[in-house]
Amino acid sequence: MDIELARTWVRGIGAAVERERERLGELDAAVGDGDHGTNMHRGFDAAVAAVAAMDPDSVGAVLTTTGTTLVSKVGGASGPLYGTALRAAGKKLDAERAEPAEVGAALTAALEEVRRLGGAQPGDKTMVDALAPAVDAFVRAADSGGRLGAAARAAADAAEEGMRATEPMQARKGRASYLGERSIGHVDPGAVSTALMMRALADAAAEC
Amino acid sequence: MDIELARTWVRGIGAAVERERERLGELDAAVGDGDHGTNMHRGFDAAVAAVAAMDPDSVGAVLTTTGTTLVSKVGGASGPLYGTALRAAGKKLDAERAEPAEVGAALTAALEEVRRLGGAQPGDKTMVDALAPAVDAFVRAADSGGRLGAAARAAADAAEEGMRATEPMQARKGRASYLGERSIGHVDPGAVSTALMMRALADAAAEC
Amino acid sequence: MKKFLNTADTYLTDALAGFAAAHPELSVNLESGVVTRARGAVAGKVGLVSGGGSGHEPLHTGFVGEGMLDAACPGEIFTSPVPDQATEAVRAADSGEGTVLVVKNYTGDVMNFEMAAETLGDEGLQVETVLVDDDVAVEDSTFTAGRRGTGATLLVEKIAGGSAARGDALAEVAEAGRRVNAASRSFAVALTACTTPSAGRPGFDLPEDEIEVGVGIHGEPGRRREKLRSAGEIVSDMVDAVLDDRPLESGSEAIVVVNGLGGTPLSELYLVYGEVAALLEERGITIVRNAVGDYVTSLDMAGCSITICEAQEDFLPLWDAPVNTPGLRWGV
Amino acid sequence: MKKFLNTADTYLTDALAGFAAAHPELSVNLESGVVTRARGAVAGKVGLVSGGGSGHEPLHTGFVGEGMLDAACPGEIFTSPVPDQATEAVRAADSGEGTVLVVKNYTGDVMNFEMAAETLGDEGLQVETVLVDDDVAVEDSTFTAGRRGTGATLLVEKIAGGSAARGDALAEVAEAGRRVNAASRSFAVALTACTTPSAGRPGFDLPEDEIEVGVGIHGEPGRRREKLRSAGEIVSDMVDAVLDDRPLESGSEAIVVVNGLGGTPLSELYLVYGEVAALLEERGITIVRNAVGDYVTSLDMAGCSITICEAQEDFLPLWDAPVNTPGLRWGV
Ligand SMILES: Nc1ncnc2c1ncn2[C@@H]1O[C@H](COP(=O)(O)OP(=O)(O)O)[C@@H](O)[C@H]1O
Ligand SMILES: Nc1ncnc2c1ncn2[C@@H]1O[C@H](COP(=O)(O)OP(=O)(O)O)[C@@H](O)[C@H]1O
Ligand SMILES: [Mg+2]
Ligand SMILES: [Mg+2]
Ligand SMILES: [Mg+2]
Ligand SMILES: [Mg+2]
Repeated sequence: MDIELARTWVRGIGAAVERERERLGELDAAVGDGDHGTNMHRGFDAAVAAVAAMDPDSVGAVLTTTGTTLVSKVGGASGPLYGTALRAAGKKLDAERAEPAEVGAALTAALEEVRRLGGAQPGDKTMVDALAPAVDAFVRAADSGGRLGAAARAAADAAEEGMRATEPMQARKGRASYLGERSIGHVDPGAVSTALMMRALADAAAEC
Repeated sequence: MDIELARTWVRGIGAAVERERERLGELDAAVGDGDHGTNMHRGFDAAVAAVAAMDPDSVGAVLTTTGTTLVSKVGGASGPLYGTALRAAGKKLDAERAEPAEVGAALTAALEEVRRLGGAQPGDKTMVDALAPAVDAFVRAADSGGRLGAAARAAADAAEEGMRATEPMQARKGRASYLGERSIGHVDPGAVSTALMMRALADAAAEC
Repeated sequence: MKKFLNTADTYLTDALAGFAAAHPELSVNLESGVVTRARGAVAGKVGLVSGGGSGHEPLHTGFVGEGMLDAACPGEIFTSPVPDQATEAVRAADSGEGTVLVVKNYTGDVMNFEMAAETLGDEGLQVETVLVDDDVAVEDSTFTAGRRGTGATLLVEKIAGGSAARGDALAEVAEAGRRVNAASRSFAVALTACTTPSAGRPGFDLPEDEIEVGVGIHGEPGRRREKLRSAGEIVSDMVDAVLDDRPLESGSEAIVVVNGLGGTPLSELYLVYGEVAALLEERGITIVRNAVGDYVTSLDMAGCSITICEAQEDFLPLWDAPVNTPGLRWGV
Repeated sequence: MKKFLNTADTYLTDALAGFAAAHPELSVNLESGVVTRARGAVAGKVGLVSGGGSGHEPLHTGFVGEGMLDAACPGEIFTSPVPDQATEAVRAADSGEGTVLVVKNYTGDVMNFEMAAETLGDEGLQVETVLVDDDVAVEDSTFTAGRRGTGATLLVEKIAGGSAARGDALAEVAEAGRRVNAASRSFAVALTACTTPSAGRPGFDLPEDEIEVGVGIHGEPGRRREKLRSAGEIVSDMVDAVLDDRPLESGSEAIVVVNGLGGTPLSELYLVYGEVAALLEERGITIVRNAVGDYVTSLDMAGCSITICEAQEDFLPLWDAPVNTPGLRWGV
């Protein structure tokens, strides 16, 4: 992963969030307060602008700036979670290029940060249910010598599968947990946005 | 008209208002505030009870009690108008029986009271548009020697015709006047209740 | 109909019972509905009484207390009180100095209060009536029942209340009320119809993209129906309607009330106020006091009214004077 | 969507601009949304700051002023503020005596305020957080994010505000707030869903004869859906839910808040209060103070919450202490 690819990733997330803004809102309305679409949109709008305006000296700088922008623009649960996760990932990548294994380590750091901050376990029906299998798939692919594109594709596939798996779950974290059993039967909006983010990475890295 | 017939009339209005309560409310909702049905119902419920409980020594006493009850129970525009009108009519009938011409004079006094208090002219789209032709028809029938039943029937017919004639009018008095041209095309609720009252008299006096 | 109620018939008494329970500083006659200050008439002070149909809460019951009304007589929902209620309220408010009766200009209210005033006059009580007719949606002509009394009632009751509280004589209190009314104009729009408990359904059907313009506070339809537009456009028309009827010169000072009709949240009212403030600033009018909130409502109607009152010199100290009522409270 | 607004995107800033125009005694940063007292931090006084998503007006911005908050940081609608807003608010409120941060227990709020508190700690400011979690519709277990913060926030902010105003130290102010929270429980029902400007339509569909029971203040569905019943039955269930979670013995004293969610008129709230008062009387509980009105709303949602707070000895003087804010005002 080089700096330009990192930028492309962020732009790709921005475009995906723009496209899926309404759906994310509707998913959140079903089990939460309906703002996940506008939250992500506000955050990535600003992040895309910030990343376009900066002159980064490392891959990590792109992710750190993205994370910091999310923290200062999003609010809600997803803002600090995605924001600090991306900052944690960015800290791991302080060179102009990163090998797949390094990106895997960065994603692992991001996942750890989400789990530390939010305290969610897999199965709690949160973004963790998409992110954990995605990171796992990425690291496995990279460890077995896979290229960035292949690892990212595996991660995106796993994220989407994990996202779909949240549907039958009963939420135990975040707003959806207030609904108790009524949260069953809905896909978690944060898991969907995580899947969008991983798919954007796969798309950005498709040629790598 | 004797005391019993006066009582029957009031009971008849009570029954008619009970039956038409909802329609009076809907008519009033179209051009006013929707309370004419509950207003009339509250008033005549109490009036029927008051008249049943009293031991009147004159026809007029029945009407005066009805009027006083309306004044103290109805509120709104219709309460004072109908209430003082019936009190004015009652004052004219201080015997145990009243001839048709005397009843006609009493109705004339009622109409005058409504017009004095409310200031409405015929054509203003109010109860006056039903009451004025009704009183007119009653007096004419009585003056030409008609019996009570026939005079009351003529009055009821005229009231209903007058009531229907309010539909194309633009209101110039009461709440409906706030609607300006939008009041056109609706029958005036007070004209409807006046027609009910006159029809109740015709029914009570059918055998006379 | 979706309301917190037991039965439509008991709605009013149940609500009044709750009001009584919440406000032990007031005395509530659950039979007649008349609300007075628990300590009764204030010796040496002119009484101030108001009333009208229910469904406009906090008006009028919520404005009984120090610095404002001595008594209120609420009628049935959207139905003016009967004369007996008004006489009871005035008798309770009268300390011998006479009483000012604030009456909103509706045919029913005027007639019922007039009958009460006659009775009270016969009893030897002095009563002065202040008629509130601020709503410019209704033309004040022989073709109508005259302008309706709406949002300005808050200003009349507060400022006349201040006048009475500081010891002004009967004629002065009435004059203060009348001058506030003369200085005030209002205009309202509705986004939805309201539902009376007895009707059980909205008074009119309003499509998702239409509003009623020039409504009163009794759930009646307005002067016309329009497409829903931006707040800026709607408010601009409302302010124009108010100021066309009673122009204010550049350099004047105004008290502005942005009043919710019951179903509109505070954030929207502030948004409306922001538009009003910008428009008045453009015209060189300074808003010296404002009130933004639900004061003169129409049950659950979504919508708002805008009242602009020219802030004549003596109004401000009376507006600012201490008031301690369920619906308005400051300075004490 | 039927609202007074210009565009969904500008709703919040337009409403805040109107709020700023209406309240010159407050200082409003239209960029960040942070609201402070115009005269800044009060020397020698512990600061009190609160914040959270917007859409709950008057909470929190409407509670800034003498006797209550020093600053508020509203986020986007139903979205907790970002850490930068919270740090700005605390810096403005801090006079050197430390600041108490009132945070409603939501995952997002807790995380964002925690990040702010870390930053402020790094700057050497003393910050104590009071977490409000009064809503018994949510079980406080590892299977949920814990009870939500709702109606009790009014009580916490007023009583902690009173404590700060009389000169209590940081730990005492925080302790007062925590004790109020511990003594309070709430429960809410919705008759209708609310509509956020960005969604443009109600968050859920609710048939004419159904209500959502156990809702929060963010437009989310409740714990269950039920048939609409009489107010007496609904309120009885609500009071049971509250008192089952934190029983009050016969002979205890309580502060009760009947809080409208934004679209319910005052008369219904009083009706609900009447039912609550009767039920508590049956249980031998005396209501020593009450507040009936819109305090912690959910945009235009029709519905209400009931909060019962055990009136521990020292709460009353702090509740009664003077307060002068847009949303609550007495004694000054
Ligand atoms: N404790 C948590 N751990 C991990 N993810 C969480 C947690 N709480 C919430 N989330 C995620 O955040 C998403 C909601 O984000 P968003 O709607 O933007 O914030 P909010 O819930 O504050 O409105 C949920 O769908 C879920 O995936
Ligand atoms: N000035 C008036 N003169 C005669 N009748 C009137 C006048 N104003 C109103 N009315 C009658 O009263 C009726 C409305 O009565 P009601 O609905 O009970 O009272 P309100 O208008 O106060 O709600 C109208 O339909 C009309 O017939
Ligand atoms: Mg959300
Ligand atoms: Mg009517
Ligand atoms: Mg009426
Ligand atoms: Mg949110």
